[in-house]
Amino acid sequence: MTDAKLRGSGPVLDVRGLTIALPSGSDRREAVSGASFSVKRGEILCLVGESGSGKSVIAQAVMGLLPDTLPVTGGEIVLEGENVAHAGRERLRELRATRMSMIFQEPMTALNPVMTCGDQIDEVLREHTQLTPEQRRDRILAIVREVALPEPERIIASYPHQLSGGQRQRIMIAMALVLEPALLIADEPTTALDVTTQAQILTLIQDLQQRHGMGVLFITHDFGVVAEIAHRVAVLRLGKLVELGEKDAVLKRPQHAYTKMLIGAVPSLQTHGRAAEGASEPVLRTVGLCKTYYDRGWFGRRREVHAAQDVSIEIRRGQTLGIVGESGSGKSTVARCIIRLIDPTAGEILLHGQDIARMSAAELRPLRRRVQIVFQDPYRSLNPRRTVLEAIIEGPVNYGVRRDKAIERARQLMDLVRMDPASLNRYPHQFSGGQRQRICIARALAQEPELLIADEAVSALDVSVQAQVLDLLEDIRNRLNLAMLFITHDLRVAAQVCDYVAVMSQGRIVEHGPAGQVFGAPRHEYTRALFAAAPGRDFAFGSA
Amino acid sequence: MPAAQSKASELETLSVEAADIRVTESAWQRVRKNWSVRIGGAALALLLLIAVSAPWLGTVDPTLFDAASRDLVPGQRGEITTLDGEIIKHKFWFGSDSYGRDIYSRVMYGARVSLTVAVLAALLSLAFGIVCGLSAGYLRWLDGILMRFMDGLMAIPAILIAIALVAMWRGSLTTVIIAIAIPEIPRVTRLVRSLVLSIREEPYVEAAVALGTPTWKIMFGHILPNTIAPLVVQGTYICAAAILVEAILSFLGVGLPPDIPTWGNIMAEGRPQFNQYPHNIFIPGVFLAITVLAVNILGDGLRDTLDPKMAKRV
Amino acid sequence: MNRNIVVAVLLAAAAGGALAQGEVLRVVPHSNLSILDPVWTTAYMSRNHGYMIYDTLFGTDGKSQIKPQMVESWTESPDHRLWTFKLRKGLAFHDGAPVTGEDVVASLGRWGKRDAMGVALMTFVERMDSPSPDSFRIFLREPCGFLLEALGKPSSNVPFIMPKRVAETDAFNQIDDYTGSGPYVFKRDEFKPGDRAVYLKNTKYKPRAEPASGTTGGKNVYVDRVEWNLALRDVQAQSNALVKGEIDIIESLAFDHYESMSKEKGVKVLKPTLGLQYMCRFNHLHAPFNRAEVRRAALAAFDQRQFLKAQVGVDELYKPCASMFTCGTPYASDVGTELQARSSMRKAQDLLKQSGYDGTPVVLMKPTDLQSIGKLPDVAGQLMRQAGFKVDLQAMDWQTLVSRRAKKDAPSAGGWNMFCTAWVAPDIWSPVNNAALDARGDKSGWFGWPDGPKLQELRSQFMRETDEAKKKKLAEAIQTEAFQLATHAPLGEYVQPVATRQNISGVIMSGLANIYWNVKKN
Amino acid sequence: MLNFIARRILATVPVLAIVAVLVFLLLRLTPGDPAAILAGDAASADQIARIRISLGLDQPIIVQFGIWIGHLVTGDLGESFYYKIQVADLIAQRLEPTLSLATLTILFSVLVSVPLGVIAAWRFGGWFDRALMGFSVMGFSIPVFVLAYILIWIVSLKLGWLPVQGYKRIADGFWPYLQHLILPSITLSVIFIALIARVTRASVLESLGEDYIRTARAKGLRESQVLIRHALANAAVPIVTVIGIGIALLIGGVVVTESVYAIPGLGRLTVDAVLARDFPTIQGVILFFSLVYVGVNLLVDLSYVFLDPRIRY
Repeated sequence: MTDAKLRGSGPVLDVRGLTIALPSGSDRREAVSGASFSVKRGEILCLVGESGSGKSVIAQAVMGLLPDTLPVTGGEIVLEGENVAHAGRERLRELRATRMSMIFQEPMTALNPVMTCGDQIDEVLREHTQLTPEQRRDRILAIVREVALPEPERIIASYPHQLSGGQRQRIMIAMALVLEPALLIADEPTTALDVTTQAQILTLIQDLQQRHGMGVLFITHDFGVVAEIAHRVAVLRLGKLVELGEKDAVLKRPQHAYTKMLIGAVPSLQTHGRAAEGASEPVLRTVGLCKTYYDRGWFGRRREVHAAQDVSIEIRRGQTLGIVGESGSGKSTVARCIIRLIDPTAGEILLHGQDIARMSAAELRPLRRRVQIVFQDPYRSLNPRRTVLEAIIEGPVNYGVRRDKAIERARQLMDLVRMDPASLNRYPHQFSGGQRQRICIARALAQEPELLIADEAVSALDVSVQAQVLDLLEDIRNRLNLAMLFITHDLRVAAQVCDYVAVMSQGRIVEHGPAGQVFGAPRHEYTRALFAAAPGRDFAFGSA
Repeated sequence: MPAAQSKASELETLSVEAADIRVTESAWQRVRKNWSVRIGGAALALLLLIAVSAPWLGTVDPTLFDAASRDLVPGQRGEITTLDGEIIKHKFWFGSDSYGRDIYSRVMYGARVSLTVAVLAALLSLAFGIVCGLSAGYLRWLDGILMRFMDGLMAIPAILIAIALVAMWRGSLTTVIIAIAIPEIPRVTRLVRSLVLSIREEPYVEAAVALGTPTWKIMFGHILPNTIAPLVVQGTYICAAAILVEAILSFLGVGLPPDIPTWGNIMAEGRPQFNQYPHNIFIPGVFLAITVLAVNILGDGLRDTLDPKMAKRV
Repeated sequence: MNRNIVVAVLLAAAAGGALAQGEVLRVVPHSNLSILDPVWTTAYMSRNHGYMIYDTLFGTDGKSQIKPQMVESWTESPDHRLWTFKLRKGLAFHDGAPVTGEDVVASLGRWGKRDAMGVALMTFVERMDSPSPDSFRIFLREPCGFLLEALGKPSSNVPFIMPKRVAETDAFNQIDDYTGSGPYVFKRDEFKPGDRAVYLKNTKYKPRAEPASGTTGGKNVYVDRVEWNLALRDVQAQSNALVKGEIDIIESLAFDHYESMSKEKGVKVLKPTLGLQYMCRFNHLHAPFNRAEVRRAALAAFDQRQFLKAQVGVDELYKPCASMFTCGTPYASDVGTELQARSSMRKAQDLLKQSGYDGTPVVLMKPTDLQSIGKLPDVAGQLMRQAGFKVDLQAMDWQTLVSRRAKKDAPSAGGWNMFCTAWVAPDIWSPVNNAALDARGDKSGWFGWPDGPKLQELRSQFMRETDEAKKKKLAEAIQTEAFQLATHAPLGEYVQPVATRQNISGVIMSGLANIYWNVKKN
Repeated sequence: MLNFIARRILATVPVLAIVAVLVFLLLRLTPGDPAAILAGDAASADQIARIRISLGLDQPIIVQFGIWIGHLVTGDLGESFYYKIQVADLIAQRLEPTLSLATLTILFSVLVSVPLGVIAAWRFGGWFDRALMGFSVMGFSIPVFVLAYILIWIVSLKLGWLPVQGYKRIADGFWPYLQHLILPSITLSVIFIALIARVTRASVLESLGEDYIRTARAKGLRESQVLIRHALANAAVPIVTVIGIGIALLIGGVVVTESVYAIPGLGRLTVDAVLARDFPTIQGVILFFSLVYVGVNLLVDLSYVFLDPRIRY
């Protein structure tokens, strides 16, 4: 009785002064300190923050899924009038999926790989309802249709790995919403998806939220997504809520310095329009570059995968060429062919006019130093057993530079990448992700390359750190007059750093030209679709 | 330029990342703090001490026998005739076997053999395994042949190879160690190979390729050092297995010559009289179990601290 | 109706089961049975198997006397060169065919190619024939002093009588037809090597009237079935199984268990009358044992009591005996045995010094898997070290030892200097069959290859001698010469105890061979 | 799928060929003369030489190998030097005890260890987990034969519940059959329970850390459902793998266990054959064991398809 009454009014979720402790020995005492916010019926509240801000901890606290090592030490979590912060296991179990549901970042891992999608939805119904198998099946098919999945019959008989990323996330949403909960918690639900899929999922969430009138707690680090979907925004920094307000207010007129910094760091989709045709000879040119993988079977037919087809690009000194594409488009394959980590199947790679595509390892060796690369994952790019110094001088020493000279150069490079040369004798694990990425840049620069490849070099970094590294890369390119090949899936990043842009899809370059031209007036259908999907494209960040 | 510089510094002051610098303990610090490592290590150190100082622990020549002192129970007094014909009085702390040899002395000296066999077998199989594994993992043309050979070797049950080898070539210390090491080689090879294959895909190895580092330097400078942790752990498990296999071989009568004091031999010698004189099997059995236990505990501790990913490989 | 048939079948099955139960004697033999041809191999297990299914012409009784078995009567020509034997009536093979003189001639012929004593006998034999189905004759070139001993030989290789068709198998191939005329029938389909061998009572067997003694007398069978458990080889498990009544007889009780089993309720321990002899054998081909002085020094060091106490340990199971022929048998004496009978370390040390021993290490082979003789080399090694020898004690399993001792190479090249073994009495109790006394240099039939023309001459005389008193004298001379030559070192005697359940009686404890007729299970 | 099976079966051929060559060389390059063993204690050198010829041991090794391989491809394992019967028959005779022992052991181990491992993973770090891990390390550390003696002494001799030794064929009645197998199986199981429980715990622990477990809990499922349908189902592949690997270990354990309990199985046959230098039998048995090992691992590989729909061949 009272339940029903309570449900009728008030916010779906009201978090008051929530404090969650961290285990002793952590870098701070509390994961979340006194956070207060509420989610109203029919509202999307975006919880924004960088990694380590505690935003996922809050989401899990609401669901009651926190491990024992992270206890709620203060405050209340009021779900439809009921304080669930210290509710018993059984009560929480009853509430989950019925009154509150959650979807996660990585739909591949969030779904049980050895169960069909239908069974996984069915589990929710079996656990929380007394429906007959037929009724359950009808409900499943209905919800699968509602999340706009094609061929529901086939889909529910499929295993997660047989579906695409977007379809899997739709299954997750179907599973979360099958019992029509009042609150949906979406923890970075689109971060792992390609930009076009992301746009579809965001639209779907908005649709469903309006149709069912749920409250949505949407957790993200991406201000583009915030701009796209939020009604209100809460900004978290190191476990503290620093700003809370209407979307437009927060994004356009941020009050807190941290919010300002974050929004200021979001790259703009506006190109800087620096692309002037250089007269210089290209440092590197590829002509009809192809990479095909063969799946060899004993009896079966050969399967061919064309990772890259007929890719022709050129890069000149002082210029940045961006290759933009979604995952699996072949952009990294091109980068790895150019640096000859893999051997191209066909085509030419001309380094100052000299074809290196088919050179032997020995012939290649003297040329290697001219092209260097920075990888995506800062945690795996450095040998954990070698000091930073050893990492940086490895290249020069390989080419006969005297050790003391190389050390001297390493110190200068540390300066160049804005790090303390005194930390040269430390090991990689003693540095943060952004710092490691700087070290990787220094290591590449130690070879005095003519071409620097950045393969998703800032994708794994938080937005503020990303801005710093992008800034550094640009600075270095200008100072050293480098040619740069910038591989990214992020249109904003591409817009900010690239002079020229090549858009790749399914192994082919579909559009190629000066950045201003490609961004300003995309000609190819795919490019247009890509830009249309970019979240928050119409929103001018920090414009105020 | 100054604008960019100032923007960057502003970013840095506000960035959360400044707080994100995790001063992680080094692997060695974690190892030293681990209780499994401490307990296992301490027990092993004690056994090592026993092995080294066996002659000064109130022992007599473990091969000396005197029919007059057969089958004594622990604590009983008896006599032993030395090679010079001298008769000495001796207290048999752990009793005597059916030859009249002092089990206490044999157990103490036996620690030497068990530990020697364990360590040498582990080192031998690791050495061969590393060479084969690195070769197979890095030289693709060799991989097929070498791994088929290893598959073949692996398909033969380890204990059968060991029994056959020792029985055929006579049980000397060398034969026993080789016989125990050989069946372990394919396992180490596989481990090293899989580590090499995964490590060579690591970006830092690819970066080294891009830096023009020669293949051999990559193998020994980048790949090998990163295989050490799992190999150390694997090594401890080989040690434990080696001690047990040595005992089993002795027990089946195809191990080291029975006059050599090994725990397995003492137990094999006591086997016919288990009902009457169970101490002949229990005492060396307890020493054996404690040693293997210590090695295993140490291995588990090392695994947890050095190579957490290995926990699932067991 | 169907139901009736089912019931009938069930009843039949039940009856069959009950029948198969019968009186079963469950025996744990001393070793594994692998070869089923007792003429082809000298292995004692094959010999025991032979006694189960075959009969013999003569046997050796409990007092080591030769007695007729299949033979009814025999005559000897005055010049001792023609022997005529008449077979008992009613002898029949398991397949029902009567045993004829033809079968005997063929069987002796095959045996004469394999057995050492048989080979020796055949050097005397001119020919053999069978004038009538129930008789056979042996024609000799010259008189032979051990014809009956050979035919009544109780231990390996025993001249078992097989059907002619089987005996015609090449002596160097194994037979594969196990038809005999003995008291048991081999159940071939139940033979699982390494698991069990099964023998059924031969219901058609006609035992002699005399009481059973040694390998002679009435072979009366009182059980329906004998099962040899070949899988149970752990001695502790054997004793446990006997105590729990899971088996009836342990053929070879470990010395270590003698006392505890003697005290066990429900179990009794039996001692045979005749013992086995331990010996250490020198390799006469290589230094240091290529010189008699060195060998004699070792002999002097070998105090038999030390060996016996260490190896057997139970006082009532062993006794020293310096004779080369088992003590208590006709040719045993203490003539010429002083060197060993009064062994002393002092004398050994002196002898070794005089011999000019140069410190060449003695490669002493030790078997690791034979409990019954495993400790002898340890004792030998310790005594020789005390005497001043350098000893290289090398442990190996018995099979390796057996193949290595056949090698005439130098010890450094895979040969050897010394090993120890044990012999059952009947295999060594006469100068003819004692293989260790064969002294024809590297042509000797047994390993060690002593070269003693004088000894050889004496043995040759012994073989031709038919007078018992003269034979005894010759045996004494042979023994004296053998000690002079130091062919090998006898280390004393022991008896191998047998353990049975209390309800087992009638086990023949002659010490000649393990035989299972006359046994009752109550 | 069929393609995969065919390919895998073909791939076992080189492995078995390598085993064949290895085993043959291992044996023929060793000291020890089967002829001398066969001839018995009192045989003369001449007799031994003749036996050697009759066994074909006087031929050059390469010829012997050729003959053996020639027979092998026709499925003929040759005749035992020692027992003079076909090695294939010998193996067939000894198969039942070993197979029974191994099956019962695996069955018992899996039934006991998997639930233990799951519970330990679920209560990670708790007393049950610690106790199980303690037991597991102990299980790895106690020599099989010591355990066997203790069990015989307590269960059979002191309590008198079970026979001390021996084996009864299943044809002799199921209860006697089982009665004789219980103790050996328990002896042998200890190390397996330790091994499988460890792996189960580790892999369930790993899958408990996966996102889909969080999803399952977020769905409001009961812990038992989460553990079995989600955690264990996803941990099945490593568990089945370790059972496959365990087969190799089992063969080693069988040799010892059969010795102690006087079970006439393949393990005993191997030891006896090695001691008797019965080359054809050793070759046959090792080849047979290798075949079993390879076959079991093939089955394990195939089972992945059913355990994990992501795996397709």
